[in-house]
Amino acid sequence: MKSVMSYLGAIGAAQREAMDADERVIIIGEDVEANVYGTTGAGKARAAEGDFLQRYGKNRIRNTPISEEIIVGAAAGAAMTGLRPLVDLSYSSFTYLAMDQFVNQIAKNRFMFGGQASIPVVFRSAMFYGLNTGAHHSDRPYPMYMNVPGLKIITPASPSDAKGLLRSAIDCDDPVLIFEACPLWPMKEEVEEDEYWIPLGVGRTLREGTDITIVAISGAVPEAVAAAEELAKEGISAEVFDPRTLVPMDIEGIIKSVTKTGRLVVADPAHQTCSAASEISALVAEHAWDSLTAPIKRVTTPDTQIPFSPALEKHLYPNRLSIAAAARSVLKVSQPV
Amino acid sequence: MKSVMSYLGAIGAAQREAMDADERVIIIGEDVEANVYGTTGAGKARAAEGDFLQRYGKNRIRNTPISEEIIVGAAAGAAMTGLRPLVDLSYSSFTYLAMDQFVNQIAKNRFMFGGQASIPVVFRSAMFYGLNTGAHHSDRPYPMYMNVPGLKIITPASPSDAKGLLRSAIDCDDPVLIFEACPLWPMKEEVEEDEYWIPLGVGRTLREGTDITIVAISGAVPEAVAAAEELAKEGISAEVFDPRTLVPMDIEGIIKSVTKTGRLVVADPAHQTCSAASEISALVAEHAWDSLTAPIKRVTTPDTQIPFSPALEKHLYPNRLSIAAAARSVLKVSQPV
Amino acid sequence: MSSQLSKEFLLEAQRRMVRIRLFDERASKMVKRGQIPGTVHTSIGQEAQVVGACMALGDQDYMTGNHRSHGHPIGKGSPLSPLMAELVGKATGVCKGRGGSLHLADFSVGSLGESGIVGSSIPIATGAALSSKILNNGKVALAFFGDGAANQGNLYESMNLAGIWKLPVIFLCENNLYALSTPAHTVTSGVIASRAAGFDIPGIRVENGQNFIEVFDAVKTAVERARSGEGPSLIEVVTYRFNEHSEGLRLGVDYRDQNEKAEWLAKDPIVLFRDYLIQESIATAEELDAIFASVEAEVEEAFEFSQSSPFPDASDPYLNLYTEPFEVYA
Amino acid sequence: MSSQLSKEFLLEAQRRMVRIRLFDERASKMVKRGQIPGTVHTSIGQEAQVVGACMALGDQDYMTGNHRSHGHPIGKGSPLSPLMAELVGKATGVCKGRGGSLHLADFSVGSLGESGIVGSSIPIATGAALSSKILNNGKVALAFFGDGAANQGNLYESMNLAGIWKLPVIFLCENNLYALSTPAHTVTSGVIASRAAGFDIPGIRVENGQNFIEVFDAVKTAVERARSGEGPSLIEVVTYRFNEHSEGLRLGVDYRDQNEKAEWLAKDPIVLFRDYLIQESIATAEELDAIFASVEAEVEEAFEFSQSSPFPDASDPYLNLYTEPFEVYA
Ligand SMILES: Cc1ncc(C[n+]2csc(CCOP(=O)(O)OP(=O)(O)O)c2C)c(N)n1
Ligand SMILES: Cc1ncc(C[n+]2csc(CCOP(=O)(O)OP(=O)(O)O)c2C)c(N)n1
Ligand SMILES: [Mg+2]
Ligand SMILES: [Mg+2]
Repeated sequence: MKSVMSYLGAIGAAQREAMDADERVIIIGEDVEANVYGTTGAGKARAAEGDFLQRYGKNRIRNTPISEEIIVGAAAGAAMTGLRPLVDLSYSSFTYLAMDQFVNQIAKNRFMFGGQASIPVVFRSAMFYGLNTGAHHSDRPYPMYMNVPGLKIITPASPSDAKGLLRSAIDCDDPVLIFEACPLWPMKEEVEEDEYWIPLGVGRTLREGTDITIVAISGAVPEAVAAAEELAKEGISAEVFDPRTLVPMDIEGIIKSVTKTGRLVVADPAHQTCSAASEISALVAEHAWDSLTAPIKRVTTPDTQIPFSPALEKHLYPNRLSIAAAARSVLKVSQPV
Repeated sequence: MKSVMSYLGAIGAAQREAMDADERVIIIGEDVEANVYGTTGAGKARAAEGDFLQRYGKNRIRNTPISEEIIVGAAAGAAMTGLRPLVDLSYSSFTYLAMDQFVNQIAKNRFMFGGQASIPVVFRSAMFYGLNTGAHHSDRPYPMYMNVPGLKIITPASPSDAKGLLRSAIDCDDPVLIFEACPLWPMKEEVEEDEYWIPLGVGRTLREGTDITIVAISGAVPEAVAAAEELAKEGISAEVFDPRTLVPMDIEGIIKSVTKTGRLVVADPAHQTCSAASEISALVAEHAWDSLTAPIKRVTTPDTQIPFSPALEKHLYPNRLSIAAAARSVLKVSQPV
Repeated sequence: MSSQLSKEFLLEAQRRMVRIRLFDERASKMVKRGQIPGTVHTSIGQEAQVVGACMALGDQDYMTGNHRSHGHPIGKGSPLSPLMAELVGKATGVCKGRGGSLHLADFSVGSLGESGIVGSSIPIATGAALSSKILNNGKVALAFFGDGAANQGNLYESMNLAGIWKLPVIFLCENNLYALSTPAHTVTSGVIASRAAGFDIPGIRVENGQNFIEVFDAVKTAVERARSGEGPSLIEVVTYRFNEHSEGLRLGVDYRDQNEKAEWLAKDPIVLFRDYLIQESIATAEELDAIFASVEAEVEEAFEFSQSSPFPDASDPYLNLYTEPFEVYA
Repeated sequence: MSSQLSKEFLLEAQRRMVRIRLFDERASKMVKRGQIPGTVHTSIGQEAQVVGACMALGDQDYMTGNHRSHGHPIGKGSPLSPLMAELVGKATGVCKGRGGSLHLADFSVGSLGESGIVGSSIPIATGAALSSKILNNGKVALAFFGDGAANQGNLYESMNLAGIWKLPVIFLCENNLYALSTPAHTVTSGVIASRAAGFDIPGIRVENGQNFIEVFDAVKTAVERARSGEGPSLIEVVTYRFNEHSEGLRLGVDYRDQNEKAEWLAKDPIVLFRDYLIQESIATAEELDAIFASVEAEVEEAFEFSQSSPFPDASDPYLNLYTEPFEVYA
């Protein structure tokens, strides 16, 4: 059965499912008892079934001190010894405080110890960009983590993907980081109420097209779809592809599309340098060069910090206008007046 | 006047010059008093002129506790209030402990405060890869920092570049991270003894060529030169270009070379995904696509962690063989037997 | 120490407390009306703790803070208009609209930066104290942070470094009993002030943080200690925030007890200080009313300024990112 | 407590201390001969502190450590051959040659990982204690770290978390007076053990860390406390490393005083414990010599194993990176 869920509701639903299914799943994070960010009691569950604290109790819903390094490190240690923690780090900009634990322990321990450890742990964090929350709250740092082998990274861009991917992440025996774009949180759609799993590493074609491929990531996905709709009116047929997970990355899906269209624009809300867009561009320039008929264009956030002022912020991120403009420039079509 | 210096000696010389020139330059780090890593008393200075502690005293040579977060943060605070700290973080794998200070304070403060702060501080760290020092000591994390606007990043690959670039970094009013590849530390050459400065953002052509451009970074530079020499014997003329600084990046230099050769291999000891190589590939695929006559190939370290065993480690990094092989494959020339 | 304070000084203290109160009340309204994007975190109820600490510092001394970000600079003497313009995101803002609430600084009064990242500015203050020590310029640095931030590891690294190097820094913990929805006692093992002893530095707990004089005296002692080369101090001030964690935030749960709230609301630091000044015959009700009225006018002026100022020019997104800009391939 | 210890137990303690000594001496030689790539950090001189702590734990209990990385697993009962093979980088190594010295683990004895990053494994031990608490399986976790690591902030975050949640974890600081070339007293403000009080947990300083029984007793008390649900402890053991920080390291300066060194060398934990066992008539010199001889044989066997074992197969650089590998485009 399907019902309408917001992205945030879907995240809550996946968490509830996983906690019901497996006692070893616990939630750790700041202010998770009070459900401050709306994910530990989300969807229709809160009113109807009580919030997570009531459902699962204090032993499994663990309100922590503001100590990101130990939250992350303790979750890793717990995951190495029998639990399956789901860690709520709230804002993505707070993950840096625990970077040593991410890179030196979580990403390395299994490999370094010859497979003795497995570390089934999920870290949720939200990217509040575009909401005038200032430079300390607007980061989109997934590219930094993509450079760290041993982590899996997912960036669902719809409620259905959020539910199915988060569930797979929780059931996965490897550490997974999920980056949620807050501009997507209110997004609603029909979502399957039963349990389902979307495998990591399989992208999704949102719209078929023949002239150009637009690979879009996270919050750029709905913008890319809107751009494609706009382009369609101009007679340009754009295919929109969302890799959904960045590690593993569905490169075959991307190459398949580029092989068909011969042109590529990558829309990625991260800072440009060493972004996911850069990686996708490099992969295509290496493995699908023969199919390309035009330069690859990245539509990213410029390499600057995020200003607070509403007059300055919004237009920095990839949007339907900038994505469509990039597509036109790749196609050497001039902008309609 | 020139004299033969090792890379490490050149680092020491630049530090000594800068400390002599400006009282506000201080050195902070673990075990810097005892000159454990050989840079605070390096070159011929140690025997002849005493080490840094004797020269500059305890007020300016500051042996710290093992507390990377406060070392980095305090250096930033000191830089915001009149000092010009030079921070020795020893291994690059230790920088993660201070990631919050790097990203949220050092990179953001000047922008966020509307230009009220400037943060003249340099962070040195060494990448001990290829030396069987295990996964906790072999990282090459500059790509992660390249994704953070507000930082400048340099990766000198010769003693002369090390001296001139480090000196510019110290004299720069912005925060600069310098990543030193330890395999380069013993490298020796004639270096100018007088003061000189190499501007950030200007690359260097190590070898001219017409068939293919090899852009090489850090420890991959001498390997690329060796590969080019090997290729020359096979009648292939490879141009070798070292951007020397990653932020700012000398894209014009790269494009100029690719415009001439039409082909590009990028050799970068970092992990492949979201590497500097990915960025350079993406830049060329975007801005010099019309000049390209073949796919762009990256020669990087595979996306795995670094194993300790000498049987496993060395061949993971770009070397003359893998770089030459990549060049041949781009040129569709089969490997010589 | 308090006995040596001049009338002028005491009235200035009250003026700054009233400034914080009225500025924050106005900002709160503006958030609700959509005149400020995002949110603000007010210092309402904590004015004595803020101003007591700031006025124990000299004008040249340094300070860092946190997301509760306007009280501190106002306490240190910042003019209100550029602050208000900053909250609205205007070009005339103290950070040219780039910082906004939570992320602002006013170097003109020694404010080196409030930080949206909890605990992250503590090392900055420690570093400012290091430069003061090395340059021997006699400045003291003070780091404001909350009871929540007191569990970030960098505080202990900072106390240790400042302890061994005898840095002139004061770690000032604003213990308002909660970190967002989380009661301090549920996430804090032991007493915050007592954590100083293990680092061989004084740890003082000011139980009555609603009283300007008590806070001022404790911080003043620490400032003198720092200035004379004896090193850092940790001061925990017990206080209470009267408003929600941030303006406009609605939590489904009531994490603060109604009685507790009522008890604390009765300990309004501005009222307490007013009563004290009158009782001690230091000032008359009229004088204090006049201060209130003039601050009201200041806040009104700041509001007008924030409204009439232009938004910043969006043409250069890289402005001030580096001191030496470079060409970017976008 | 020590009075209850059986002869068998005490001889096993001596056996493990001798194992560490002879294993590390051999490893040191191997480094000098180029038979071990990189370097190793020995626990020579610290055997009582290591074994005293490990033997206070049960076989099922957890442990994390640091770069001084073989002493801990040997103390916890690890067989020597896979350890030695690991140091050489062989396929038969306890981590299949992927870890090497500084970065190894032996899950079979509860060793969850030594860490080359100073302080970085303290949160892992804390997390293991959390799972023990939630799964209610009665296990205790112990984190070994040095006096240098005691200045990493995550120790304080860990003590706080363990304090409020009453986690069964022991923070064991091996204070060997130096962190590399740096004397602890020059970088440590206050006494490490006394830092526990601020987090409302016991802080014990074992002054005579060369004495097995004293270390054992202190840790045993903490283990019992942890196991009975009373929470964490911090134990600082004062000891000394007899060798250089790492084998083969040559520093131009002599940062350790010759008299100090001589005094400590006279406090050899293995000699002291041998004398004690003989004096108390617990064991004869012959019995102890036999232990020594049998450990010599073990170490020789481990060496032979490390030499005769094959290097790992280099064909899959991704082996064990993930539990579910995926295709990589290289
Ligand atoms: C590193 C980090 N973690 C979490 C947050 C989210 N957050 C913002 S304020 C706050 C509570 C802070 O409490 P406290 O330090 O006591 O200050 P108060 O708000 O009570 O003044 C939290 C959890 C943050 N901004 N930074
Ligand atoms: C985070 C980090 N910083 C610095 C180092 C370099 N380093 C390795 S061991 C060491 C000294 C450690 O001293 P201590 O903790 O006292 O342990 P000991 O070696 O004395 O047993 C240092 C500085 C490191 N490995 N990790
Ligand atoms: Mg608080
Ligand atoms: Mg030590």
